[in-house]
Amino acid sequence: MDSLILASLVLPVFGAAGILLAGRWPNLRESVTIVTAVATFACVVQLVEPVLAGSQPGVRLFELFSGLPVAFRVEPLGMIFALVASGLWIVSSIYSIGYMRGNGEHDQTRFYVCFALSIAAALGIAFSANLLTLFLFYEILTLITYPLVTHSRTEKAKRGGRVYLAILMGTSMLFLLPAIIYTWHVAGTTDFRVGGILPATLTPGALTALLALYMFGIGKAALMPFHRWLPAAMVAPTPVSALLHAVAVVKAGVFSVVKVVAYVFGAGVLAGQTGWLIAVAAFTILAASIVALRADNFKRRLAYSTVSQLSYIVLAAVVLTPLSTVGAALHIVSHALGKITLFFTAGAIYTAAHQTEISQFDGIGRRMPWTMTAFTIGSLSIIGIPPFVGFVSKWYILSGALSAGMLQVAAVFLLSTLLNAAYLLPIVHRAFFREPVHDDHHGEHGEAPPFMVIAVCLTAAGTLAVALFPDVLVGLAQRIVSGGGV
Amino acid sequence: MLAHFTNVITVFLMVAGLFIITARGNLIKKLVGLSLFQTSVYLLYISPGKLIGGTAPILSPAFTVYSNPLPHVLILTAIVVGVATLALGLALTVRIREAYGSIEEDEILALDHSVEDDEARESH
Amino acid sequence: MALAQHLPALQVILPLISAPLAILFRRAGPAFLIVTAAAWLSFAIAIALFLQVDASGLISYPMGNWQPPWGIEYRLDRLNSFMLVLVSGMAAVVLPYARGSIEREIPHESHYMFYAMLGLCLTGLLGIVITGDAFNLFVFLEVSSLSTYVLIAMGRDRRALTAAYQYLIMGSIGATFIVIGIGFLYLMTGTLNLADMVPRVAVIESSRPGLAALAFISVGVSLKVALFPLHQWLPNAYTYAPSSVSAFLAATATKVALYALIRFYFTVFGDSFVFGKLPLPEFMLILSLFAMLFANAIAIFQDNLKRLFAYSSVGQIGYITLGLSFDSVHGVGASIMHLFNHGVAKGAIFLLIGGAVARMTTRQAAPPAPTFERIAGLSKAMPLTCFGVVLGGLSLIGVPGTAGFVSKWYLVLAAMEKGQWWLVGAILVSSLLAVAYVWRFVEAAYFRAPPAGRETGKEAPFALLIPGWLLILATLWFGLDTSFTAGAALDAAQQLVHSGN
Amino acid sequence: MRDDLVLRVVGRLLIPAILLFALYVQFHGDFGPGGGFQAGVMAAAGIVFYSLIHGLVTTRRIVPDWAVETMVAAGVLIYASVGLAGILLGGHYLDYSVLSSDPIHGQHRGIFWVEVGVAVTVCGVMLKIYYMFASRGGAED
Repeated sequence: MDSLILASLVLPVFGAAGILLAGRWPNLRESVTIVTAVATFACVVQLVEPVLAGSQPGVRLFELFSGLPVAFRVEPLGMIFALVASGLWIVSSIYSIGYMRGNGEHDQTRFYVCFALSIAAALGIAFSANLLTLFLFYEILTLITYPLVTHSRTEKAKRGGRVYLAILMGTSMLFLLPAIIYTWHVAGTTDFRVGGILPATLTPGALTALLALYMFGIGKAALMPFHRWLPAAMVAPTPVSALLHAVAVVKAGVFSVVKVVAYVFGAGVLAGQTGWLIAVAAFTILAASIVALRADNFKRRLAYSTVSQLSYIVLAAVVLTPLSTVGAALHIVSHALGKITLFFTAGAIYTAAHQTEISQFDGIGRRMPWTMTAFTIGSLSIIGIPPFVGFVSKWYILSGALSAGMLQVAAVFLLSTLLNAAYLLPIVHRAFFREPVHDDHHGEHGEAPPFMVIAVCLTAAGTLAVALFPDVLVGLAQRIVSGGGV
Repeated sequence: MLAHFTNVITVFLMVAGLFIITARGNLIKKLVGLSLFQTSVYLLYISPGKLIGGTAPILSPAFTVYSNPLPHVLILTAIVVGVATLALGLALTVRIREAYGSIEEDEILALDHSVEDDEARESH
Repeated sequence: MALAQHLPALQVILPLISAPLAILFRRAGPAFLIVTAAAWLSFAIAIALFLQVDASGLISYPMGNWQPPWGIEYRLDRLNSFMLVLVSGMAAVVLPYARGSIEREIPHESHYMFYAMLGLCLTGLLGIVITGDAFNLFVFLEVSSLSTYVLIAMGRDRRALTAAYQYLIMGSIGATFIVIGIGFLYLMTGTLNLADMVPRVAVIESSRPGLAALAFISVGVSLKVALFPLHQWLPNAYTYAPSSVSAFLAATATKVALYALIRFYFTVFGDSFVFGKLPLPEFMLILSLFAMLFANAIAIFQDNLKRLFAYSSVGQIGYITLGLSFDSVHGVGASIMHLFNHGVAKGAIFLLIGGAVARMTTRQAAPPAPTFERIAGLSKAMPLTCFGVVLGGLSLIGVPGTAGFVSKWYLVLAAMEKGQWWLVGAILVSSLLAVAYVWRFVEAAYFRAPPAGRETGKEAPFALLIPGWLLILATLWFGLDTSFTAGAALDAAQQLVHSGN
Repeated sequence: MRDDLVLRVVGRLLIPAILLFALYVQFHGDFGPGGGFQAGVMAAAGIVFYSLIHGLVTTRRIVPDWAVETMVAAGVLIYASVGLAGILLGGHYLDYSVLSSDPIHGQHRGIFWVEVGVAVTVCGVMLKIYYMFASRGGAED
């Protein structure tokens, strides 16, 4: 069991080394990527069964500070995150091949290396057994994705990279690190434990301050006003935006939020303390949706949509009912599947038609039927329409909010669902029901490269499949609240 | 009385030395100041070691009062260090003179600044 | 074995002998071999001594069999055995590097002198650390300083001469202040043995000469430490010295001076007096904050990389003195750790930059200053060098997984123990300043196009790359396995801090 | 350099005396004021005097640069080896008592050699400094 945990962390690193060595032969290099991705996923999957059964395999490495080791422990929430990250890595590797070759990108070896290492870091976050380990991989993830964000090396990429790094590093250093050290100082441990680790002696004021440090310190969760890095990161190649800025990085953020709320504070300590946080998250949901509504750049709209959706998870986590926690965990999956589909579409359109603005998408659905159908399915899932997975997670979150009697939260969810529809469905309408504009610049184009289409269809199918067979995920999510045998 | 007298001298030398180092732009004069400053320390050590009426610390039944030899030994070392510092400082001054054609601090700084300006211009 | 008991003496004597031997041979090759062998041996000895102290505690070695407190005593505890490893280890890494790097920086006929001076400098630094005698400390300080002035003056740029001169004046004033302070202590206590002084100083420390001694020593050592605002000599010295000298000094010289500061404050005067009864902690805290914030901010705006990282050193020294001013086990431990961690990281950065400069140097002209213009787009030509500098920079920032993080963690923890949240903020803000200057390098090396006319496509010579990377790997290693650094530093702090908080 | 008869004659007379006195100071160091430090300076002064009369070039032929540097190094080495001899003979570093079967005699022997080392080094350093400055700025003729 220990070896499986370590293997899933180390495999991507070895994969990265292999990619580096195979850099001169693109076909070999991409094979290495995919083989590594599949092998990593296989390792992760094998951990599911024991975790479902209630055990939490763990492994301790070296002690960084006395009594404070770098350690891993697989608990249900981390299991879900790891499954999502490593599973979607396979798909997005396939997609990357199409995208990178289709656009003739430079420095592809570096791209694949950093990609593999990012996954390793994400898995490290997923399996971390204490705050220190989480912080370690959190920072590594920030740094290792920086070369990906700035892949194009243009002035624009440099500026985007600056914002990306300034906000992520700034928040994590100024807020998250002192929060962790303070936790260690008052609690004497940073382990994640069900029910929290903070001593009861902490004053409400200190508790609120600490919660604020954590919530804003985890900049990857993109709570306003620290969300600007996410749109800035959109200068990256689309596979990066898709996997990292819809799945791995942002989910690492909200995952950390959920973990901190559930395992550092614990529902009991926080009860009645989270009103302001609910307000901030609700504001983020609505404000980001409205910004998304006004964005014409496709990736920018998706980015703001992501900001909004991330706050769903934060909001669900701080509602502090068992149902909403399950919902938060499930929403990590459902948003990942939905949003990666949308981003894949963006990349496919960019590769095939070289279009980036939504106003240019008139009639594009007729030329790229597969892609745009997938887009429609993804949109419906994000909006939360059955039978797609978005519906399942929203259902849990709503029931949780209602069971806690938080009507205003429920109202925010409903309102934002309408906003989701308002910024996603017009694109569908534009793509399928408007006459294509013929311009001489780009000429005729057809579907995107096959690798990309396959990937898009896979994730779109995923939104349906997970909704129809949710047992494993729901089982894992329910393990979170039922205690998972700690 | 004697102790007071030497203390006054010590402090005077110390302050004078430091003043010269800071107030003079000529590199040689700065070294002179540094030497003065160091000399004051020799006095500081030596004068308390001297006992009036004391003799050299060579054991002999005829004498009971000896001066403390240790400060002398220490200061001998300090003098060596001072000489080495001075020699090195002078050697540096000679080479600065060869490289810059001046031993005035402000002129050297001006030369350096013009070089830095050139470098900046070159690179833009 | 009988030799084992003489290790403290050999620690200093081997480099001391190597220097004149290097001069006797008057040729670069043998001089290099002799001094390098001495440095490696002394590194081995340092490790042996560290383990010995670890196992059995204090070691005392009477020089010439004159028993302390009458004779000179070499005295090893946790703190200085740890420092010995740093100093001799850096020498062991820098020397092989120097062979490749001074080729282009120093005329061939002075190479043997360079090695001799480096050996002498090492002798002085090791001597300061190991000796238990106040005056002996001064003598070793001057041995290391004088050889340092010569080493700096060997830089090819003529500004190296003025930098060396400036350092000579400031350094001599500092050393003289120290010797005045030691003189007062000697006059008041009648002893020069540091350990013997402790109980006697306790009696007189509140008297006027006692306070004067403390003041003189504080100012003098602060000059050598380059504590803000007494740091003026440092940027020039580091910028214009030969690369290997910059690296060695950055890693060891100021660190050894800091060791002397710790020794005087915590051992001789005692922290409960220095930090408990005098307003010194406030004073030190303010200066440290100025160093951390101002010097780091100045660093951001430097055009020359070596100067940038020199200012960064001034800022990082601020961290160390800040930790001392806390006067708690975690604070002082963080300082001692940071001495080591910063020394290794900064040494690595200077070595790697030196490698890049060497590659850009032609045999005829003086080495070009590593300005941002010149290193633009360097990552294409020298990926390993650039990546190494970035990793070293991450340690300066204090990113987890690097050694810098460990010391920052303890420093923040110490600030929290004091309940000083604004200090926590200041520490973290200053590490963000470090992000800014490290990222200036990243953007220049990775984003900008190489300047026209620079030859591209060649990594720095391996002989220069390997020592730098060795230290980078050490930085990463000590970022994950802290049993050596944190263990020794906290132990030492435990021995030093008495004030019971 | 002008050839000055008076100077040359006085020099011929004085220089041997200076060097001899240096040796006296050196070896009498145990019993009275004196020792290696003073002896070294005196010996160097004698050579400097010679060069003032006969010119730097001639002096450098008699006492070349490499010899000066060797003196500097050799003196330190002598000192260090006395110390090491202490270790090899079973004492501590710089422990003179073990240098001979009789501790007092050993002390004598140790001090003697250390003083020799000091004298050689000091003489070397003095000459080195002198050469360094005298040969600069076209003074060489």
